[in-house]
Amino acid sequence: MSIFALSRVKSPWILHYDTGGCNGCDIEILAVLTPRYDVERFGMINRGNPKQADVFLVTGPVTKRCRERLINLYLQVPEPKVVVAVGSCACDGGVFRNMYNVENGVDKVIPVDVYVPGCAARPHQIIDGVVKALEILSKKTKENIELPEYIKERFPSLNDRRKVLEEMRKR
Amino acid sequence: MLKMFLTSVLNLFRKPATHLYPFEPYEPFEDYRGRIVWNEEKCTFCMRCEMVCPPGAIKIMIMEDDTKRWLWNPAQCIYCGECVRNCPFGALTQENQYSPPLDKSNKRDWSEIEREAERLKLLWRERLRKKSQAKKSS
Amino acid sequence: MASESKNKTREIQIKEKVYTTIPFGSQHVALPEPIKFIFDTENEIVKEIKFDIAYVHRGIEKALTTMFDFRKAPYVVGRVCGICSAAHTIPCAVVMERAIGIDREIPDRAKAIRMIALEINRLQSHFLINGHLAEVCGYENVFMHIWRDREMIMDLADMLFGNRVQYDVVCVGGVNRDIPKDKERVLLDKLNEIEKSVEFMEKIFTKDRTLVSRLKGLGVVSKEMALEYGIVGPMARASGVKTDCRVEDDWGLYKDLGFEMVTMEEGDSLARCLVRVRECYESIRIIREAIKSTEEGEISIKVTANPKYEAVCRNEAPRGELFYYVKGTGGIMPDRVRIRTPTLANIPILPEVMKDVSYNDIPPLLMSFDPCIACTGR
Amino acid sequence: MDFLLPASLLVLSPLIGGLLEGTFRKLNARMQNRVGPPIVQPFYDLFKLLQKRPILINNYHVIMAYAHLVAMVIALATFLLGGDFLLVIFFHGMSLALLSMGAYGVRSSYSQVGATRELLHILAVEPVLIMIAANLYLNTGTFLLSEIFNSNFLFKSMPLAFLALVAVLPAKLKKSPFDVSEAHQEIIGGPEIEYSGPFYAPIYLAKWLEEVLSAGLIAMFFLGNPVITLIAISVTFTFVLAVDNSTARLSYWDMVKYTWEISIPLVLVNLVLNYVGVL
Repeated sequence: MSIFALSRVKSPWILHYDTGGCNGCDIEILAVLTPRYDVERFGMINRGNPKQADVFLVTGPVTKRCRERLINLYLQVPEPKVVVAVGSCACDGGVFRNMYNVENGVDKVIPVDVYVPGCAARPHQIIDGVVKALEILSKKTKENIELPEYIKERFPSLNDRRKVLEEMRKR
Repeated sequence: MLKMFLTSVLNLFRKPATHLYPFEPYEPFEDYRGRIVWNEEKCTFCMRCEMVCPPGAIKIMIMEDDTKRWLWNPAQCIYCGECVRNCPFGALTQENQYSPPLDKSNKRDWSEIEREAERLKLLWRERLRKKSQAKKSS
Repeated sequence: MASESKNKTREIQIKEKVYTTIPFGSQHVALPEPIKFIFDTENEIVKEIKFDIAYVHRGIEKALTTMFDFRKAPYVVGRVCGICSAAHTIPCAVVMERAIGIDREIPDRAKAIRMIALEINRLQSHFLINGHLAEVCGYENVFMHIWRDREMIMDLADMLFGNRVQYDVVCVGGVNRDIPKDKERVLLDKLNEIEKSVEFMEKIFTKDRTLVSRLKGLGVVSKEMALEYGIVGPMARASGVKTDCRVEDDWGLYKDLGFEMVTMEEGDSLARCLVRVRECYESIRIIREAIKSTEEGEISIKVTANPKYEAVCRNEAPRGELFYYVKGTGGIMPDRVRIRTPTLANIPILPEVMKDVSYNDIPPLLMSFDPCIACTGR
Repeated sequence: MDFLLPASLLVLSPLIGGLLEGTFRKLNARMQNRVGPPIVQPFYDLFKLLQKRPILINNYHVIMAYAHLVAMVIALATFLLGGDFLLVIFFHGMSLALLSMGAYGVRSSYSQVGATRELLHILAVEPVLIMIAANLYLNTGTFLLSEIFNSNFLFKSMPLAFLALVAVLPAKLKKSPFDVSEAHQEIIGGPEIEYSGPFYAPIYLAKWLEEVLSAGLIAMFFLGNPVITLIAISVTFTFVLAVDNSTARLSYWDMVKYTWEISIPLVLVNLVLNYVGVL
């Protein structure tokens, strides 16, 4: 493996967004950074800045108000990127499934690569999930841009989509 | 300030508290609430687990030829163990192993399964009604 | 004409003050939860605050009356908030029992296990927030050390209840999992170690000069203010208001075990922190007493009826008073469920104390309030 | 020969800086009782940043990032090749100023606040460096580093100036208690928040070079025996890291106050003592 391909896997900087879950998984994500689990072994740091992130950890069942913010954050993360849905409610809605203000999971809004089940997801499960996400990340390059369904709906023709991409680049 | 200074300098010579997880195996506690395991032989498809499950992560499909399937969604389960406690025949048990992460290839589309199970259940009820009507008329 | 317009523009210039607007959220490192603040600052001094707490509304109260029967309710409300999950499940179970009319028959052992769950929950929550407070002060090492010790409490919860975050041990009619003798012994052993790390935490928060200089005198809430705004929990106790629902509502055995309230007079961020640290000692003592006072035995009773009365329950969550209201009419689902969370009571005072505070003191001030937005939005 | 060592150090400075940064992170993690990343981690980060899709905000913003790097390289080159010490200070200050100019060029308020704080960093660090330069002139009679490097063990005659340098090192390396311009929990990186991917790489690289420059400044006081020089550098950096791990972040006002109240008087006392002839 060349140094470039290796470095893509070895330095995942994470961005974390809670889309209205119960906080349990968020705290476990924080716990993953602390001495017992210490994911900085893999080069992971919590940058908290979408523009410098590679791995996007999303928790929560996506409430209607968080939806726009989630899409906005997703578009701001530069490729190559992976999205990890952490926790049952981020995967399929969990116990909040079919409540009136939720979207039943992250993959209804943005493309998701890895699902970490568990309520709340254990730190071990999160580490497993991130390791799996890194395998997927090693195959991605900056050319393959995935757009959320929402953007595809709003800009159905290819030309419009190109406009969105240009907008994204300008941003 | 001084205490933390000393602690941090001394920590250089102490063993780190880190558990090197993916390289060192981890064994969860004995009664950790992990995956749900279904024993087909003991199950009578009484649908009690489907009824008590808070998120609706268990679905029982009654196919058109009256064979039954028990489906469980690890990505929606909240691992509360309510189905295990309520199973009258002991067909469900809870392992102490947690679920592995899923990706696009092995994650079920649960909303489709829900819809399908609902449709099959309606058909099943229709069949039951017809059967009982046939019994009555005979 | 010209002079008139000139005057007008001058007037406008005087009226409009130019502030630097700093957004805080809904995604920010200092706070993992989605809450949005907009600070209008001048020279990094906050002048105006707008905030928005409703990013996490999921509609749990509505769902409890339309989607889940009352037996599932404790499992659902545990997911209102992951940090104080046990604090939510207990009053929910109690309020359902009261609505059915069986709350007098709950066995003592079940009450004791509920108390242990709540106190372990409180311990981990207090460790969490104090560690996080150090982190947002830029003191990463203390954060790492406190969270390293917090893992012991998480392990205890993992061992006793089978999960680190969602205990799911409380059900309507009692609890669904007993604590056997050998686990009790491990629990008592671990409590000694936890007590040591609480001592470490107390030493840091009282002795460390940089941390104390950051927190002392920051966001002072006087006793009058606390009473006027009706704030609850450790925040109120840090201002000298004697309020604690553990002794005001009798779902547990707190009165029998001799409960002591921790209060301080200063009312600043440091006092709020220290109240939490000192409550940890009290929690450890209560767990020990609870184990000692009860023997193994009946842990739950059979529930046959549906909720048919109107009932309330108050519980002391790690963040303050948690209030549950249920109105049942004999159906399998209650007619009305209302949850009032502690953070909702504590938020109105935020703009008051945040005014004229430097922006670099905002994250510690906010975290010392211990906001739980998942509770507030539901 | 005189030219070969500084030139090779200059060429190797990204490598040395990366390893230094990696060691910092490892030591930091060990002080926090955890394992931490491998020592080559900064190189992984840099190469990853180069492969990300560029998100351009405006040209000015990006040009300033590269200008920041170039100014830092010039400062380091002047230092290593034995130029004028005042020129080193000038280019070092200029590179920080360029970074904050770039940060002012975007609309993000975190970036703007960070840029203002970055300027305060210059205000805190540069006066002390200039005072040290004056002190050096008093001792060696020149501002030219090539001649200063010939002097043996400067620490003997200016220990207080060295203490002043150690006192401003946290502000220079953006470590706690004076990491106000980065302030990860308040303004999420400050001036560098809007840089992403390949545009963030020059800033990331400049950070390493700044560490090399700081190491050089420390080494300046302990020249003569290479072993003593290395020990001095490592002890000083470990001390700075331990201080980083045992203090909370103070406000930007405190930063300027402490550096001015402690460091500048220290150098002044040293100056006076040198002038009188005690040291």
